Amino acid sequence: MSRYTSATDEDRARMLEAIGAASVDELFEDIPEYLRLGRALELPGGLSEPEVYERLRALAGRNTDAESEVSFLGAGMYDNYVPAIVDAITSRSEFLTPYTPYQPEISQGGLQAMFEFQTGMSELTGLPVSNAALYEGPSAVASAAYLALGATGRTKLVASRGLHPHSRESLVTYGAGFGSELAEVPLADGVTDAAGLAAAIDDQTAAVFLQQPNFLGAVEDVEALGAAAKENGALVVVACDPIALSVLKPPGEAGADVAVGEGQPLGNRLDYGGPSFGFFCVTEEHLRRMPGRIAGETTDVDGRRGFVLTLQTREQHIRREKATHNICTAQALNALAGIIHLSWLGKRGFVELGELLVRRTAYARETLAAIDGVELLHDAPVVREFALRLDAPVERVLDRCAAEGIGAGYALGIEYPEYEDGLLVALSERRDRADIDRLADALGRAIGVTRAAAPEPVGADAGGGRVHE
Amino acid sequence: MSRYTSATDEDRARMLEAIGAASVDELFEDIPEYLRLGRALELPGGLSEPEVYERLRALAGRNTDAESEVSFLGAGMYDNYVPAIVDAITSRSEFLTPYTPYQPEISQGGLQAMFEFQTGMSELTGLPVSNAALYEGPSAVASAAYLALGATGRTKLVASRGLHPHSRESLVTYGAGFGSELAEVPLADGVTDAAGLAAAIDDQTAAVFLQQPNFLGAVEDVEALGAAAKENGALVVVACDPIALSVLKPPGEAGADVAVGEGQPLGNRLDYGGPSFGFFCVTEEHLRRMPGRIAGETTDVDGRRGFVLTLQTREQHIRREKATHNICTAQALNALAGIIHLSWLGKRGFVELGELLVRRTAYARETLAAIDGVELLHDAPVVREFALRLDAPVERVLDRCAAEGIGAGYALGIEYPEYEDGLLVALSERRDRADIDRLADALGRAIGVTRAAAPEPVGADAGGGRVHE
Amino acid sequence: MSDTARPTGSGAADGEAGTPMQRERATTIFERSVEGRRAAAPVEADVPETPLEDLIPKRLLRDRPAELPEISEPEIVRHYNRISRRNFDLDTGFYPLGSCTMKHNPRLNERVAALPGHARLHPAQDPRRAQGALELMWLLQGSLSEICGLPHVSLQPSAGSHGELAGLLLTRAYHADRGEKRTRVLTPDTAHGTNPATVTMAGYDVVKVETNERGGVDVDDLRAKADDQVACLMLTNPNTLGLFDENIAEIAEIVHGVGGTLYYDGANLNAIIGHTRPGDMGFDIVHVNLHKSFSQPHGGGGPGAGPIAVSDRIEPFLPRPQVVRREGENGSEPRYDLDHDRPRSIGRLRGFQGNFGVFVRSYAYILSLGGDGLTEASETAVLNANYLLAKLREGRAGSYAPVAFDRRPMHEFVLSGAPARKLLGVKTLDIAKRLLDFGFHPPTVYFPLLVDEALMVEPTETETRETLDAFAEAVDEILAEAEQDPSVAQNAPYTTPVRRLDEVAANRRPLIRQPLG
Amino acid sequence: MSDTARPTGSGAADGEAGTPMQRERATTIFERSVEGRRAAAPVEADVPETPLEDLIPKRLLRDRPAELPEISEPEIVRHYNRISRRNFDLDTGFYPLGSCTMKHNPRLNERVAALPGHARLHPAQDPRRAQGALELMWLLQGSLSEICGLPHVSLQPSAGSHGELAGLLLTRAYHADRGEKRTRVLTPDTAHGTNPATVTMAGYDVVKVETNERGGVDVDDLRAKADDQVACLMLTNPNTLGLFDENIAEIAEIVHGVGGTLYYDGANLNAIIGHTRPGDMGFDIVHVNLHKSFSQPHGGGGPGAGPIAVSDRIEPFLPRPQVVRREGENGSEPRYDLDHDRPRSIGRLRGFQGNFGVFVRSYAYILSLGGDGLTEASETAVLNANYLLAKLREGRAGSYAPVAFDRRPMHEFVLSGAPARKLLGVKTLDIAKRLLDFGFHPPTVYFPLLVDEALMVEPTETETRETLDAFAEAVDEILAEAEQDPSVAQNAPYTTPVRRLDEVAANRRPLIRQPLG
Ligand SMILES: Cc1ncc(COP(=O)(O)O)c(C=O)c1O
Ligand SMILES: Cc1ncc(COP(=O)(O)O)c(C=O)c1O
Repeated sequence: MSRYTSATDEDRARMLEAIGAASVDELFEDIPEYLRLGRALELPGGLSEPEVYERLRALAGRNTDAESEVSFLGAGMYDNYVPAIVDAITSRSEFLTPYTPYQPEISQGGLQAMFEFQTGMSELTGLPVSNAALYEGPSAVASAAYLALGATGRTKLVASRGLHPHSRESLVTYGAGFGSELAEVPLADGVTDAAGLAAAIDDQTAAVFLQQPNFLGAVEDVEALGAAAKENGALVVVACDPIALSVLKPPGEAGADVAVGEGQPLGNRLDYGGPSFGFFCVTEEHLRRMPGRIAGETTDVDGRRGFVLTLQTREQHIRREKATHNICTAQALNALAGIIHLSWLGKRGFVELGELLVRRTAYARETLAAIDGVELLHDAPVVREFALRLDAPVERVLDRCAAEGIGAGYALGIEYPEYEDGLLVALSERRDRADIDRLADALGRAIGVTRAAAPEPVGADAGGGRVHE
Repeated sequence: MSRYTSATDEDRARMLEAIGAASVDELFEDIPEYLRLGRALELPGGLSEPEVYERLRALAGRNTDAESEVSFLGAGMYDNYVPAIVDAITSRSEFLTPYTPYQPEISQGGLQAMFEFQTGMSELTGLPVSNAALYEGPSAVASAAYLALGATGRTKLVASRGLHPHSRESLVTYGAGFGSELAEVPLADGVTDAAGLAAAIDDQTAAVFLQQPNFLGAVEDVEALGAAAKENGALVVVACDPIALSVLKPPGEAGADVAVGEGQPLGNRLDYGGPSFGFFCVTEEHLRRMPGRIAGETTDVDGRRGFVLTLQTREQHIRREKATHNICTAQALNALAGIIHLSWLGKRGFVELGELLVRRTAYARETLAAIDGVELLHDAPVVREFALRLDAPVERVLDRCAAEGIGAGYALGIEYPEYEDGLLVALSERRDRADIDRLADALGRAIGVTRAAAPEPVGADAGGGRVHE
Repeated sequence: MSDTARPTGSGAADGEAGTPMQRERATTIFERSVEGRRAAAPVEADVPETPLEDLIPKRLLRDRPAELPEISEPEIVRHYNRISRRNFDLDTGFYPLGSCTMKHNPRLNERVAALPGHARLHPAQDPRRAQGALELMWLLQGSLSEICGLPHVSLQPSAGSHGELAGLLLTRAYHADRGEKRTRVLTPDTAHGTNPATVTMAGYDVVKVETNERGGVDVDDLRAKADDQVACLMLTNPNTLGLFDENIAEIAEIVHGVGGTLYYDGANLNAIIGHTRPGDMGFDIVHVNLHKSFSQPHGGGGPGAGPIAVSDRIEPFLPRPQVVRREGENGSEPRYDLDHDRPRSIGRLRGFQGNFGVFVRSYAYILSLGGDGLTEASETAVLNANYLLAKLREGRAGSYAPVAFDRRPMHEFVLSGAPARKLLGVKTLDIAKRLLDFGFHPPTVYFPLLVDEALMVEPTETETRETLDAFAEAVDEILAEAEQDPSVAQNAPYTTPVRRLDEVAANRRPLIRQPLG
Repeated sequence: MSDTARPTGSGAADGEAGTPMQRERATTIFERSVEGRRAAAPVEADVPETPLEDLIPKRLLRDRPAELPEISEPEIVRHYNRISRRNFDLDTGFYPLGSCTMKHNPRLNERVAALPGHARLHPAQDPRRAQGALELMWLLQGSLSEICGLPHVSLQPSAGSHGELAGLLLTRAYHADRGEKRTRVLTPDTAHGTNPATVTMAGYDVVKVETNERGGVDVDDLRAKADDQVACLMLTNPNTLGLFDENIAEIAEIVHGVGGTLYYDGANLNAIIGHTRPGDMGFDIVHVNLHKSFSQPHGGGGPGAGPIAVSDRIEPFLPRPQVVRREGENGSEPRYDLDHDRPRSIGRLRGFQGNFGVFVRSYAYILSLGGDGLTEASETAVLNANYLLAKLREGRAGSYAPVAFDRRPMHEFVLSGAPARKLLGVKTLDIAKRLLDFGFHPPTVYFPLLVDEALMVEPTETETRETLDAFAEAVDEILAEAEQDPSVAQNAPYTTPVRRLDEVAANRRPLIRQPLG
């Protein structure tokens, strides 16, 4: 008997008899002999539960996570606090284990949650139509391109350099299939260069891609930037941090046709990058081009209120090659976590969270910028993330901070050669003033020491950081 | 509005109106003015969820737990692996949040689980009657004394010195109320001195208390030891490690009238000592003297099978001062964890676990005894715990091992002055051969160094050990 | 997968029932066992497989394995998942079980209790390596001390009744220390069953004190019974009628006057936190049910914890060990320790340090609410109770189930269903059972004993006004129904996993374990 | 707390229904909102409370807050708890949804995924400080490589369909690298909808290949359609009929012969693990649905993950970054890293490293079963499917819903309900809906498209023989019922939270969010 199965020798014998087969092997006889593996798989394992736990714990112990260091990493995913009720609810087998709700009569819980999620995301983005979530952020951006290409019949895409590098790269990757081209517009003073953007758009432009706040943390003037796109009949697509939408003007009110984004900060843990969810909202106009599942309200034969997957003729399982997207399994559980988190924060709490982040970020920005060897990379308004320039090798500084138990941020040079000296610092409500002060201390010390020291080679195991075991 | 409440200002106003009160304060007017606190409570807090989490995490981080060191601590509680399904099931609100099942029609889940638990404990102990659990081990021992005193009308209790010190102390504490006296019988070669025991028993002895395996890990010959009690009409009470009952003769088959014990190793985490559960099993004869809840099977008006709390006339809420015990809230959830764990181990798995422990313990005992400066404290047969004598100050040795990330065991001198040099080493299935070898290395080194060093004072902060933060 | 026909008309399973629970025929986990199946995989044997008989003499070993279930993991999960749906729970609906304080159980508390530094901390760990746990206990002690108005706290007792026992053993030790031996303990007739049961276990005789017409202690009766044989008076205040005894100062004087101790049963503490304190009322010993006022989930009958707070004169006798804080020298950090060296202590009531996991949850709760939050929680609890009573009174309950003592209650109140029984032939039990069909957990019934057909209602602070309204309406509807046809309630419930059960048969021929093999 | 009368006769709510679910009228969380209520307490403001407009220009700020619910925490918990009971789930009952591999979801996997070292690891953490995560990914890659028989793995795709897209983009890159541009992709008519949808998204045209009388690819048709414009053939093997295509070697030869790639849709991998491998069959690219064969819970529609395994010639084009292992020098530990320097890569398909949490669960699953366990799991999956088919055949399904292709299936099989429709007037949909009343999740219906009234049944290996028997009996009973009175099935279900829903109305006037304020 294998793990999690029930068939005993006696079961097997009785079942084979009912089947009319002499052996289990006989059931595999359609596989030609020459294709049989003919040996055992060479895999580790067959371990008991405590042993598996121990192995995985040991691996986990070799990571420096946000529980074991004071982390200011952001760059698209954030260490927001996931309320305990999110875990309690999403771990209920009733939500954890069902498939996509193909049988609505026995899937009302999941379908209603999708409907609620759609309502919540629609409120955040200021757009009337939301789906029940896509995989995650950057692929949702690429999916917005697919919609725009279809809607406009055009082939050109224009993206701000403030759009997350992963999103820009996804636009290129998917673009190979879509047959689209991507032009990039540079940043000026931290925000998208308005003139450059206007110049890049023409009547073959299907869509313009902005990010709010952009990768450097700066708040963009979506309305102003979008004007040129509107004039040229191109769609305005805005990728947003949903937490920032607690205080920022909703993209739908700033003229966006599509608002997408990485949903992780809503109720989802970091998980080294996934699973989370991508949200996707549009104007009424694009309803029937939407990718992914959409739950809709209806009634049953007895007049009872109920929910179903609706507008399924958009989808692959009905429309096949004519579908608006190929997505099937999405991220329903993660979206559920999102709407639970939003409900828990509530109307007031969500705003309070946004305001706290803006204020602490202002404090952090000011405090860090006052350090000798640190200056602001831009002074555009920010919500919860901002960029600095360091007068010392960034990676070396980060290593020193890590050795003090502080994840000081993200080295911008990894994705932006023009900001080789750049450091991106992000906050969540879990980082308080004392943490910021600790960061300031550590950063100041690290810069001082690094500037003083002769250039030292960074070895492969200058891992630093506290690692729990 | 306070945390977790719903009453808004408007709610309050409307509710007060319905009540006919002018203010909430008016509702408290029965409390005489001079008894009013008249100031705010001086308590920390009013913190948000992430802040509370952070405070508690910081406190937890200052403990050296069995996740952060390789622990060989036992002495009554054991680091057995709690299967993941135990958490998954016991955290379901349907099990986690109800009260004691006073309304059986809507408490069948909990009642059936109790019935299953009783069946499981009855199988383990070999006694036909089990209750649905008491608080924990030592207080269950004291409760056995109460039963024995009532059943025999006698006042003397005799306990082996192999009975857990906490159990012996509880017998004394409760005994002040019961009006009983306790005599103690020493150990000889690690086990209860049979002659001493026989000598201590007379016709005023209500019960004899043994532990299986005893505090030093040694397997007692319950049958032989119990004979003298039987002859004198005293009850034989055996406190057992339930895991050891996977391989040892069930106390019920060895003549015990009552089998009790600490249930923690069955499905309950260490939790610095609780909550866990105490089990309590007896012969038919004592059914109506049982303490605590008992679930029984019956049928409803439609003939459907169902479960109820039964024999309630034993209990305080019915019988008041004539009750067999005062217990009310017990440890139902912990007992549920116990029966889930037992079902998961299953008939074969439970025996395999016991056998593994016996064998690994034999290996560990042999390996450690081979170290220079270590010898066996006794050579009686053992299941999962054994006692050594060290030729070096035990506390100093433990500190050194802790500094290497090893919890080498329990210093017997804490409770047994006669074993000032004693170390009690316990295993669970989570400690494998490699861990044992690591312990052997560390112990050998620690003894060597400690013997060599001049006596050094152990300061208050020689905490050592890895602590995760 | 049942053995009877399924409903086929939509009317046959009207969906609006309040308790949509699992209604299959019960099957136990033992009955699901099939020989040869298993869930757990064995841990790898990495040491010699010596025959067991070579390590332990055969006569000390089992001849046959315990008959545990043989079943795969998925089937265990399904089994318990399914039977879990045969339970009503607080996270599904209103649970106004009087005296039980069924308030919201925050999941944050579960999260912090599960941190490995708490959950996997061995109770015999050297205190120097358990500083966080000891500090947490010390902080909780301090919080409970402030709330109770008494300077010393022991966290050891495992539940309220355990705390009561501790209290009487402390009383005995206190008197013994003064060379006195007393024989009686007074309890009012409204007392919870654990009070008299504890008295007996602690070796005292129970003497009942009468209740006066305002629902409080009959002070004259108390005075008459208070003599030098009285060791203690055990009291709940507000009492189990939900009424605050205004004479508490006088009562304390009488008991102290004869040299007795005053014990506070803290089950109703949720009514008064931040408003008044047992210590200030004159109590010597208090137990606190952390599973009531401090949000530890009830778990279907535990775990809980019943810490006690005591006055200076009781302190020397507190259970052993005590958590102590030793101030650091020369500005170093304070250290926490377990103090066993307490020569006058009554000793241990249990193993190790108590239900630590419960302490973590309750301390997290206290940190979440803070002093003001706790005070407001009590206010809202009292507001909710008074509002619910007002709402019930507006309806038929006003005449069929009036409040037992016509005073403003605190956090709970007790109705008497005597008129309903008399006028409608419907007993309190019937009302309770019919409430199940409406999706409510019923109030506590037939307690306190002195109220005829008692219904004891405690809504707690975490319920909404709408829920209270709905409950009041349900009670009204049930009584309206009973006016038309009392048999509806008399035969209720109808929609539950099982209907009324034959408890008499269960008692007469107890079947308390699965017969196997 | 409903607004209609409650059942009062025991018959009125016959308890033996299979799906004892919550049947209240649906109320959304937004409808439960009451102005001024809240759950979360604000985090303490520890920095100056500068007006927001001083930090961000007013025109970039919101004028009004998002209309999120105002509701207390206990009420949120109750809301989701109650609606959760309106879902059928795998932990409650049998879920033989064909093509979806609804096998047991071990809770161990959830436990290890939740360890802070995994759950709170930031994806932008320096690889030197994420060695455990990278090693885990590297180990999982190795395991999938061994299982698929292909040397290289990318874990990046987020689900099967994402893997498919990756596969076609890889194909495009591969051909482009060789200076070729091809326009067509072949898919059999049994293909899952994601296959053709992916083809379009990847910029190709779909060409359908016929199915032969044994349910496999019509090799002649394939040969006729395979030309130098064909970029790829996408295949599932066993296919969606649950049948293994014995001609796979020939098929591979044909496709490779015209220079196309062969893509393996791994949805049915659970049938063959340890018996045969896609790589050995000649496939170039394989996706693996970790949420099917490797026990990631489905979550009501995700998350999943769709890693791909590829041959050497495809490897240069794999998505970026790749996890690599660099052997340590002079005996030091190996180091793991993310390799971005892949000039011919198709680039990123998404952010960061993929659905890492899913990787943890699946790797834990692989470690639990090991090679032998996985092989046996596939055997048992196939055994269970064959047994269930045999059982169904013994009953009325044998005549009313015979198997579509009369061959021994692998892990799943497809029945055709055409005779039932013709002879009884009962459609596959009706049978499916009626199964709900028996407490079973129905099989997949109306897929694959080429089978008339298809019922696609996949029991998986984690079900017991008794469950399979009960399901076969239920189908038989439903057909027996239909012989008597087809309207019973035609109007089913009856016992579910809602009955058949008006999907047409939902499509015609889409109400897809709560109208607010
Ligand atoms: C008034 C009163 N006193 C004492 C107790 C006993 O408390 P515990 O159940 O914690 O032992 C209860 C519990 O129901 C109670 O309501
Ligand atoms: C045969 C087949 N192919 C592809 C897919 C798509 O996989 P996913 O849902 O992971 O995108 C499925 C899933 O239902 C499937 O059954």
